[in-house]
Amino acid sequence: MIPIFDIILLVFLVVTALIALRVRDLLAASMVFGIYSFLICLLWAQMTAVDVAFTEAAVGAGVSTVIMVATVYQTARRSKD
Amino acid sequence: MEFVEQFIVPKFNYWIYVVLMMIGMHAMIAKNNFFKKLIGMAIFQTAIILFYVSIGVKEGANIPILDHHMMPGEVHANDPVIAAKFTNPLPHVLMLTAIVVSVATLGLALAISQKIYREYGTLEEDDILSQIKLEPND
Amino acid sequence: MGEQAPIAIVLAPLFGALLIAFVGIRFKALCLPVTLGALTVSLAATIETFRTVLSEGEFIYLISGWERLGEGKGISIGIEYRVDAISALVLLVIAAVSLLVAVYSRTRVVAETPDRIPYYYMLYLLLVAGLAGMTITNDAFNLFVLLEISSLTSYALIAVGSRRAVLSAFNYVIMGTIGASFYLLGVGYLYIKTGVLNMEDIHAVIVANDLAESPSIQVAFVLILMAVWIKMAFFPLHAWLPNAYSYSPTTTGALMAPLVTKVMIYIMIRMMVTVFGLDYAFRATLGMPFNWSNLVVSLSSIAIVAGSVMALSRRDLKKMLSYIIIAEVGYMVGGAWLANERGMTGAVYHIVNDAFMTLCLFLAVGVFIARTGDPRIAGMNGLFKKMPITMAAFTIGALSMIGLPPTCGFFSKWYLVGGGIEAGQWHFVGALLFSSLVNAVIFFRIFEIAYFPKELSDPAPECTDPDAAPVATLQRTPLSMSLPLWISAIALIGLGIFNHTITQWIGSALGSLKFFPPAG
Amino acid sequence: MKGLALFAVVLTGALLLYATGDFPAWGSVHSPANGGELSSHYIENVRTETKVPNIVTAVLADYRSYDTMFETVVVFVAGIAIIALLRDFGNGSRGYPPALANNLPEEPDLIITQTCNLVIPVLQIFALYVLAHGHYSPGGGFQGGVMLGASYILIALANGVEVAMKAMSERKIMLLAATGILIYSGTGLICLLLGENFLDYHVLSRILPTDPIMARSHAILIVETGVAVTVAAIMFSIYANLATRGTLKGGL
Repeated sequence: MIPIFDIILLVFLVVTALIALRVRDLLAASMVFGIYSFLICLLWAQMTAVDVAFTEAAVGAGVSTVIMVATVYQTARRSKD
Repeated sequence: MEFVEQFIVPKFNYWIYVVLMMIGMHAMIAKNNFFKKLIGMAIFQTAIILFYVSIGVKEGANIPILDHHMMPGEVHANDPVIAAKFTNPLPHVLMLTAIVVSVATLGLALAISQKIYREYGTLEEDDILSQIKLEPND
Repeated sequence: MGEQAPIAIVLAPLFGALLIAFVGIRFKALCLPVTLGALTVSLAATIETFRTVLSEGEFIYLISGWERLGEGKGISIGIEYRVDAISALVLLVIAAVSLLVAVYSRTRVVAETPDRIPYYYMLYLLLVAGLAGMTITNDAFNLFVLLEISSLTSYALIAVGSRRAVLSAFNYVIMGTIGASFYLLGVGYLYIKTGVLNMEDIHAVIVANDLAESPSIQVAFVLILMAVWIKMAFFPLHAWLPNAYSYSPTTTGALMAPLVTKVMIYIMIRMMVTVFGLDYAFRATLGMPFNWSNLVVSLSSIAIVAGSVMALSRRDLKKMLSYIIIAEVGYMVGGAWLANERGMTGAVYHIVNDAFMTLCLFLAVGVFIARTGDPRIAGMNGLFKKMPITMAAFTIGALSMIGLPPTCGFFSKWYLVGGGIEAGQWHFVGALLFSSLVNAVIFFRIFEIAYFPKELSDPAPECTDPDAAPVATLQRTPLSMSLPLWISAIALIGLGIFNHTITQWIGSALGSLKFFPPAG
Repeated sequence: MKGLALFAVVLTGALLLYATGDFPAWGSVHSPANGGELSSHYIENVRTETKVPNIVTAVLADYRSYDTMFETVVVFVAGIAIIALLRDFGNGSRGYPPALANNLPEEPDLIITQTCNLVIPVLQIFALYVLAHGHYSPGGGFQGGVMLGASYILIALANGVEVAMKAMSERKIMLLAATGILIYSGTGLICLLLGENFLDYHVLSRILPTDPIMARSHAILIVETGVAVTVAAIMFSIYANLATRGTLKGGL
């Protein structure tokens, strides 16, 4: 049986993924993607995958988001879709 | 309801991973903005990592790090290590690699999209395609 | 040191890349010598490995030295290399082609990417390391890591090119990532049912636990097939290839066109033979009323016809060659799925031949463009008079592509057609002959232009990229370009003359396999 | 195009869900992957074979060390690829289309600068701890390396890329990145020169003053250090190039 905490996290994951792809402001999309990464990192800590969670926190939520924001700053912020 | 209890609840992780993967893959193929495609790519890759980590979960198991007292030369050095008490470490190892690969791909793809922006002045696929149509090619 | 040769194949390019990072960035003139040295060491190690395989048969190299567990064959807890005659042959192709292209690159890299020479050669060497590593590894997950190395390097090698190349590189990133992720997912589906990652162990568990009918394994099979098909540009998943190869720098095209698709075909054969087993590959279906063999051979026939037709209407030389590659991919995929030994032999033999044929043609086209500055077929007007020697090499490559004896293209096509007849797949045989005909039309059209110059009606196009530094056309072909071209042209004839020996090597690796003709 | 994409995606999803029904139950101890010989072997024998309590570290850097070496190479490839693509050796701003970064304030913000100056030393010490303590707790070369790289990224974010480049110049980035992989593959090469297979650490006991099993444990630390060096240098390089469109001047 999957703990209820997991289920809540998984639902939130889908919601943040959809938001990251829906918003037209790419800076906001990058930030929502950062939230997505932190949620998934939490989920992995909950699934006892501590090393993966640590790496995801450092790489996915940290560096990935930063380089995404850097790219938004060097390109256009608005998106058509 | 019976279907939900039998097929979805016990494998909720697997269902969500498929949903996330489909969201990501659809964005990769159908989104018009290159940056959105890359966000889709990142979601797609994390979905696969979610799948692998879900494989390794054992109910009631602890994190895959042995107690310090169980190491050779310590108090409980002769206690047997029971595999069922620790989460399967192998998917974690594989996924550490996959996370690093995905950030490397993301970085390279962002660099390529910056170069596209430098060349074409936009990241919208339809705008770029209409620019290309005006150029002579084969 | 003989038994350490397999690891040296991959390590030599890796250390070469590191050496460039240490000294090449400061002393740019050292980049090419280091590259050549590393690739020569790699070639020597490959030859040594090949000799070992010929004398002792297939063998395993344990990295980290972790012995297999348990009695009998046991399971592997580390990562292994496994070399048999086929993988040794493919390794030999990789080492030889990459060395030739490195020689060829001497003037081209300086002319096309003058400020990025060290980075270019580092990526080049790491691409070779990735391809060789993929070919030699026996671990399903390790293959993914090396696949990503070869993918990332090839994205970058394409994107350093012109304005259009960047865009095609982005499309390649998207397609390539979907492909690699599908592969990873397929390995995950295998792992969840078998619990092992070593290719031979996966096969052993599938057989021992009778998992052939399991939906997970079937889905894994589909996913891995889709992954390799995307990576090898099998029609209709080919969209990334033509632009990527034709707009990229000359050296990139000349390295990637012969190697990347061919190595992926080898990986597909490896998956069929080692991981799933041939009876599985030819028979299994997802409960549909057809078997895999018939389905894939039909797809290949469509791929061959489609690739040839698309090649026919191209006016750009490199693009035309790219579409011919797509048709050739159909040859090899179809041959491997004919479900008989002759077809499989033909497919493996054609991997070797096609690598050298594409190499020869791409090198020749590179010389033409370097001399005339015109990438169109029309630009070859009267070239026989201007550069007869290069044109002769191009002719050999073209004849091999058409499939005329004594060039090697004839012999591998012979095996493929024979396998098609044996399997009763007449549409495949028809597609092969149709494609040969189309190739003949394409190339004889080129010969006509090159032999009998006529007045050009449309002038040469303007340089499409205003930012790119205009690449000066060469007055004469340097030796560094003509020598690799000639070696590859001679190799085409040599591979044809020694066809019996080569098919015997392939047969020695395939001999132990059982081919199941598809039922129904 | 959109309809085709949706069709392909739904088809893939249906295929994947079709197989889900066949999976062992979530969290099962006896599934092939969890109860199989391979994973049990790692858990049960790791303390006698490598003396490393963190099983993930042991499998990552010893049993599957070859994977990890190439994983580091992947990072290296990404770093040099981004330099090869973006690095602008001439005058970068010529003809660059308008971007958000063009109208940033010139002066760095005082509060941000001071906070970063306080945080960065702590972050770097913690990164080294994560690296060195990877045997006993979650962490290791990648995590430590990323955090070390992140500390430089933080300097660049707060004070501009030029300030960070003083500590980590472009030349140094390449040297460090290559050195990291050289540490890793060199360790393997030493094993090879001592007469064993590539990356077979136990033979290092001949040159390290320990027994063969402890030699594995030490070698894991050595290769993890190599990983950390490469990852730290490349992560900073990726950021520096992406944030300045390859000019390595200014930044966010």
